[in-house]
Amino acid sequence: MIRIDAIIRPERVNIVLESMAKAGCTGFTYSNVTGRGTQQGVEVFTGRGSSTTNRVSLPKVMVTAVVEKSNQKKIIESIITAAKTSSNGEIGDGKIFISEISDVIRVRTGDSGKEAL
Amino acid sequence: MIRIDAIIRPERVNIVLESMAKAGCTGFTYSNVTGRGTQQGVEVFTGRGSSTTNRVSLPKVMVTAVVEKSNQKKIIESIITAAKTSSNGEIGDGKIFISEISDVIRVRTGDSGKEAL
Amino acid sequence: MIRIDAIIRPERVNIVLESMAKAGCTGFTYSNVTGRGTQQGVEVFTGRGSSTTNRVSLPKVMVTAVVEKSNQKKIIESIITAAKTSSNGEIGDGKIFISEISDVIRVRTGDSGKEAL
Amino acid sequence: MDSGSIAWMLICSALVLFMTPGLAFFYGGLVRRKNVISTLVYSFITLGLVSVIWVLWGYSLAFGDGGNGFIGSFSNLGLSGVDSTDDQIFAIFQMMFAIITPALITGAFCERFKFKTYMVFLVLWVTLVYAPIAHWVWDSNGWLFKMGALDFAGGAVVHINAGMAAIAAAALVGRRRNIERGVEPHNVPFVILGASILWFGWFGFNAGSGLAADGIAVSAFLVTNTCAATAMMIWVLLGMFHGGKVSGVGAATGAIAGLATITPAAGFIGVGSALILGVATGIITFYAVYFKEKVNLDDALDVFAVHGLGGIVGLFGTGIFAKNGGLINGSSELFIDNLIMIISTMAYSLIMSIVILKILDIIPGLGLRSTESEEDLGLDISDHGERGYVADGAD
Amino acid sequence: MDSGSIAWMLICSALVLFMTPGLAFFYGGLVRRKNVISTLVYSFITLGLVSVIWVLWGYSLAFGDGGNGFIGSFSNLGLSGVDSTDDQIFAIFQMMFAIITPALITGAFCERFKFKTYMVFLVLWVTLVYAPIAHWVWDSNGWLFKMGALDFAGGAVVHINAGMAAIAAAALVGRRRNIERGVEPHNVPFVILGASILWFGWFGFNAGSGLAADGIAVSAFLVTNTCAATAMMIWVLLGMFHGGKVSGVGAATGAIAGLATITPAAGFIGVGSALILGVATGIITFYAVYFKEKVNLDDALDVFAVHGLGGIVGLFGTGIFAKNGGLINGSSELFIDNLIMIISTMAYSLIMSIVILKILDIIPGLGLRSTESEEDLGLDISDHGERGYVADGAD
Amino acid sequence: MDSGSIAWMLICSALVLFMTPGLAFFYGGLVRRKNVISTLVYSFITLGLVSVIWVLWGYSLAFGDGGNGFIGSFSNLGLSGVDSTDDQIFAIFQMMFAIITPALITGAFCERFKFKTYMVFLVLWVTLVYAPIAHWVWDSNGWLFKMGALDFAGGAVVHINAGMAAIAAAALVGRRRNIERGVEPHNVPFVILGASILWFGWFGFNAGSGLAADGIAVSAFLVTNTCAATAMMIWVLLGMFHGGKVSGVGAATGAIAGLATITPAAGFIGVGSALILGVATGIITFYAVYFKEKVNLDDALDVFAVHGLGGIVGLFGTGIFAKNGGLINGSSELFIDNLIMIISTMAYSLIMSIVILKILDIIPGLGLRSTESEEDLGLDISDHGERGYVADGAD
Ligand SMILES: Nc1ncnc2c1ncn2[C@@H]1O[C@H](COP(=O)(O)OP(=O)(O)O)[C@@H](O)[C@H]1O
Ligand SMILES: Nc1ncnc2c1ncn2[C@@H]1O[C@H](COP(=O)(O)OP(=O)(O)O)[C@@H](O)[C@H]1O
Ligand SMILES: Nc1ncnc2c1ncn2[C@@H]1O[C@H](COP(=O)(O)OP(=O)(O)O)[C@@H](O)[C@H]1O
Repeated sequence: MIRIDAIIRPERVNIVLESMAKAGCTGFTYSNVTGRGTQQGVEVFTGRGSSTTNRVSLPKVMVTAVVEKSNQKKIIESIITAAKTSSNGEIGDGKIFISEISDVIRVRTGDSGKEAL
Repeated sequence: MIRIDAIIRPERVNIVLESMAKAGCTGFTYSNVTGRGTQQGVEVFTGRGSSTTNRVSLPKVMVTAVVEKSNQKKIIESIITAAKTSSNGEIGDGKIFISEISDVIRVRTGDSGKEAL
Repeated sequence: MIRIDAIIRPERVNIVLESMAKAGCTGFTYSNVTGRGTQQGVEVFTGRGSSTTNRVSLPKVMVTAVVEKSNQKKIIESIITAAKTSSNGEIGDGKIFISEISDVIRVRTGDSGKEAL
Repeated sequence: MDSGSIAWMLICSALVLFMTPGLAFFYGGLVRRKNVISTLVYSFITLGLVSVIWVLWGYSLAFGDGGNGFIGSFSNLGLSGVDSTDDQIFAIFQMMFAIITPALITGAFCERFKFKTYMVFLVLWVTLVYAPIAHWVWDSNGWLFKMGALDFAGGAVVHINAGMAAIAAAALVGRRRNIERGVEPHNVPFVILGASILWFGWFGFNAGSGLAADGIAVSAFLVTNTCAATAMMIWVLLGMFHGGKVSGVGAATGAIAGLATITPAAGFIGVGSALILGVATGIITFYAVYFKEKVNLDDALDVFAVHGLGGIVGLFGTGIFAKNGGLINGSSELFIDNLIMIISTMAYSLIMSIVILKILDIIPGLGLRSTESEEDLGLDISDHGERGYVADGAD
Repeated sequence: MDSGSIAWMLICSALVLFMTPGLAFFYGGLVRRKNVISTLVYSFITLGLVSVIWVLWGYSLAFGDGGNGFIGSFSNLGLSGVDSTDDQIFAIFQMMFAIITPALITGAFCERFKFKTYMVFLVLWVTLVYAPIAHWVWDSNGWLFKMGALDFAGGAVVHINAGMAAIAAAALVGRRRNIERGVEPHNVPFVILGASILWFGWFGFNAGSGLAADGIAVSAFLVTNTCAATAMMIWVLLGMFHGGKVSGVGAATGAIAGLATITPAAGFIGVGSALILGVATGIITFYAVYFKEKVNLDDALDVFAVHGLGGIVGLFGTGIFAKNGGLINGSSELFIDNLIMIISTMAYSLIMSIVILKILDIIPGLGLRSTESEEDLGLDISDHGERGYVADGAD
Repeated sequence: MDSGSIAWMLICSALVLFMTPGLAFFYGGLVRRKNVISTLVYSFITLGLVSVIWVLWGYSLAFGDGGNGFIGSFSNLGLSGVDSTDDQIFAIFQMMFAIITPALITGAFCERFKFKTYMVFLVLWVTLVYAPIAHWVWDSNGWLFKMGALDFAGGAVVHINAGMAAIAAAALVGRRRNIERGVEPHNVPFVILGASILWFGWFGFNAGSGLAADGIAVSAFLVTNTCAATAMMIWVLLGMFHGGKVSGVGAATGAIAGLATITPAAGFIGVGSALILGVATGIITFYAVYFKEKVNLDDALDVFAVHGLGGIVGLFGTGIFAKNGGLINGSSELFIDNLIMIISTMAYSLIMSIVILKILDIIPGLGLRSTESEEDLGLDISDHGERGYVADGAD
């Protein structure tokens, strides 16, 4: 089984999740993260007048889904399509990490492997 | 070494952590996540009167523990027992992902491998 | 490619991130987590007068970076140096988990592998 | 004015001033996390900007000596000549109304309206829309005042006025992006905090509008509370009927609707009439919000449905239930006068707001709408360079 | 009433109204995140529901013309006949007390009490418990009033009353699930905000209870602040003694205990006595909370320990320290009268609250306790369909 | 005092009390999340501790009968002899000023000052610094009072005093660790909430300082609002000029600077002068904060730049613009008197604060500064054993 960790823009989460579900992803988990990549953050005020601090990181959302290998390609594509801000993509649109998972267990039933997805 | 990621109900966290500690887990890390699986979320009001929005995801907690392979089974069982809401389990009780870890390092000492757990 | 998950003290985040960037890390993602290791948490009041509850876990930050294998050592060292509170290290300074990643994809361009880092 | 009334009018003025931050939190809690500062500051900045405008020329335009039926004068620019204690109290108390009215509008266009343009809008709108309408209704030379129309504490001047400008702004700035799935309020405690401060301050708003600590103030206080409470319970019951649950946001919204409604009537009607008005406005505003999705207008926080309709119901209510001159007294004059007031203020506010916004939209460097990426990123970062809450590790 | 007193009583009424949202935040911050809306709305909804009840029949039952020693009358239903300014002020000011008293109870059963049942409970409790006790103590026909018992601003009517109902409710609804490790307050700033609003509003509560802007109001104001401050510092010092640290929640709680304690005494005692009362109640309430785990009663936010005991200490304090008629004056009559007031209101409130709750528990479709899964999920989602804070990405 | 003025002075006292929690939130929002409780409780605890000190001996030292030019007396310890309504009102109103002044200082040393030492500091500072200065300026025997210096509501007593103590404390406690990248306010809504409560309460602070509900109160109210609004807009405009954005925190800070500035002048100047003062102080305080990094002093929340400078500008403004006796009247006496007041209070406050802090620093078991690990962990856990917000799963 494959674990997909996609780091995307917060404002695209709903769209990405819908797109993944359509592509056959039966479950996913996401959370707020902060990140830096090519996109180098924005300036923020420290609050008083105009003394600014350079925040090099930005709020992102990480979506994690464990999927069957056979589904992997379709689901990754569904993420890419939905996460892109414009047809050419913009800096900050995100990154996807793919790794192997040895097993999945469903707490409720104790099922493991594919059955548990 | 093995990495266990268990996604459980927020209200079971304390119980699960105690159960894991008893089963010999020496450390763990957890955080708030939001997720969807078979359990398809609940309806929430958008706030005004009764116009509702279907929130398909729910708050969950992800507990991550890196453990020795020899301990794996015992600890997973301790999670399953503690995370189940009823003896038959309920939809939404959670899911456990298991993967391989190449190495662990303790920052304080620089120890790596089993010693660092 | 290698995935590094470093769990560190919240107050060291800025220092660690700078140190990693200097060591050649081109991107990273971090988030708030709560954890327990050798450090066994602190006592907190339950709020009224002095009835206390033993919170065994503490706020930590998890920094995740996916790096090329060739960079791995340098970056891990940069984390260790920056995360240590004192030259001998203190309990609670953190832990680093290392695992293998099969692939990385950049959403914007669709690049994968090293190119995408 | 005796010391008791001075004490009362000053504390009422302070209470009305405090309503604007209350509104900031009411609105701020309802939006998404990434726009919380923006929404708060839309309201908060009116404390500064409108106070200055009011002192410099707003008061004079609205209530300056020697005005005609439509506008005040330039006689009291910089509050010159406003020296007697009574005049100063009136100028202060009225200032607080001029502050909160444009703040109300921001609920319609929040999460996407450019902040800089908003500041220019504030200047123009207070000058060209608020001051004239306040003059019509509350200045002794105002044509509606002379005609006999009655608006005790601002059903037309404040609520209808803000509600119509809200429609104009929501229409011209357009719908927010990506809100098909609905927008969940990001901080319900703030919504309740804001509504509570508003309720608290509204006693100053309504019970102060008689400009004395007397029996009218007491009666206005009582009916204000009664109508707010009744409308709140209607919202709760209808919400339970439709959704099976008790929405905290719904309860808060219902209360505000009740408060807006009683505003024009507070000095004129009895407690029984307040109960009736509360029921009526509860039903009307609830269903206006309930069915709002049918209309393709993204009045984000329902300014028209709550304040605009509230003001209308309240002014009709005044025409019907006023102890002197209401329909229940067998006289229809007041009812008709108030109908004229409703229509004229609706029309004027809507048209002038559209004109102002249209002009701002085409002025280079201004424009109404944030860019798509600013809106996506959130206006807090885009327009204010700040984040509402810093919770990530690297604080 | 002269204009100064009208101004004073109206602002005091507004202040007491504002205390209920203050309480909402004090309580709301103390519970777990998943129950924040539920806890806020328990209090917030009393603004609506009790206001309506009070206008319709509550005032009449408590203070209606022609009542006997135990209850008012039906003469003033819908506030009919309450037309004079003085009567209206009294009805308004008393309304605010009827609003906050049941809100106080909710601290005992929060995080598990069904919201719908709570709304029915509110109607019954205000009608059958609050109105009679208010009548006994504050109506000129009330038997405790006639006897000579003195409760300046509600030690018995408000605090003991709420404290005993809290015991009844905590016992009948049962302990919360999974709280063995203690419950950490989820938002300490809200606790401090709430306590601050309560303190601010309490000046209206106590200094308004003489119904005039006079020397008694001033003195009541001074002793109120003194007792609150003293009790707060006792809590802080005892907390440091036992825990080595300065709990913000403890400081806030101590202040509230001091405020509850001074309530019945505020109009009758001097500043020296207020210091003594502050020390006494600080120690008593602190240790009551400190040892509460010994009792198998989950009065979640210590309503009895803080308000019930506070009221009792304050009423004894009145009997001892009242400038006219206190034990220090060599007269024991007031002391005994107040003892009778304490016992009778404790008994009545406890018994009636149990009866009401027992009945609600067996009515089909109602019942006191949320299901286990509702409680685990949190009442915000279960009963209100809302989440307090939306912070996850997909906002 | 007539009932109108009693009503006014009591509500003003309540408003000033409410400012301290307002300050708590203003400051609390500006710090990092891990120090929110600590920062809130620095202010909150002054409500308790200073109230008690004031009643026991503070009032007597400041305003006790039979004092000399420099200090009051021991005649009114425990407020004995303070029995008339007028005296009690004065004692109450002045108490609220004694509460907020030391709370202001905490903005300088927050995020690193030991809480226990702070409590001892409070006792000493109110006794040895605040009470004497209040005596000099406001007691009829005080040497500055007698000389003719005018400080209407506390430019010297409150703002300069707090500002100088802030410098002393910031210098002696040293810079915070790891703040090279700047500190981002962790909760901007709290900053705006706090500023709003401060603004609201400041009407009591300034318009109450004439001790009557009269024309001076009205005029003080008007100029207070005008100066606050003007300074706020100057901050907003300068912020836009330098940063291109509208900082919500900047707007709030500007308003507070304007309020501090108008404080000493509020009873003496007209609305035109208030506009000028608002512009002047807006520019001065903005650039003081803007360039503060040039100074190696970690006055964390800019207490000196905002309050100290605000007070100084305001006192000069009084000397210039006072309707009676200001430079604009051709008389320089007041200007010189106020200059003497500025210098003497600056010197006394700075020196005495340094002495007190130095002593506390060397007393075993006390000391000013938290340990490095306490500071890193955050003072909420270290000093209070509490976490501001509990948001992790295991609630
Ligand atoms: N090497 C990496 N390791 C961990 N996270 C990364 C890495 N590179 C990027 N990220 C995450 O992905 C997010 C998006 O990166 P971005 O700058 O948009 O990438 P790009 O411009 O290359 O598409 C970053 O904010 C960060 O959270
Ligand atoms: N394939 C998956 N990938 C990632 N997370 C998942 C996946 N399936 C489930 N989860 C997580 O586990 C949580 C529990 O899932 P749940 O619906 O209770 O599973 P089940 O009913 O199969 O036991 C979900 O809310 C989600 O966070
Ligand atoms: N086995 C583990 N699995 C997951 N997380 C761990 C593990 N051990 C430690 N951690 C995380 O690392 C953090 C630091 O651990 P700490 O007690 O400082 O370790 P040590 O004292 O061994 O260096 C913990 O708070 C926890 O979040």
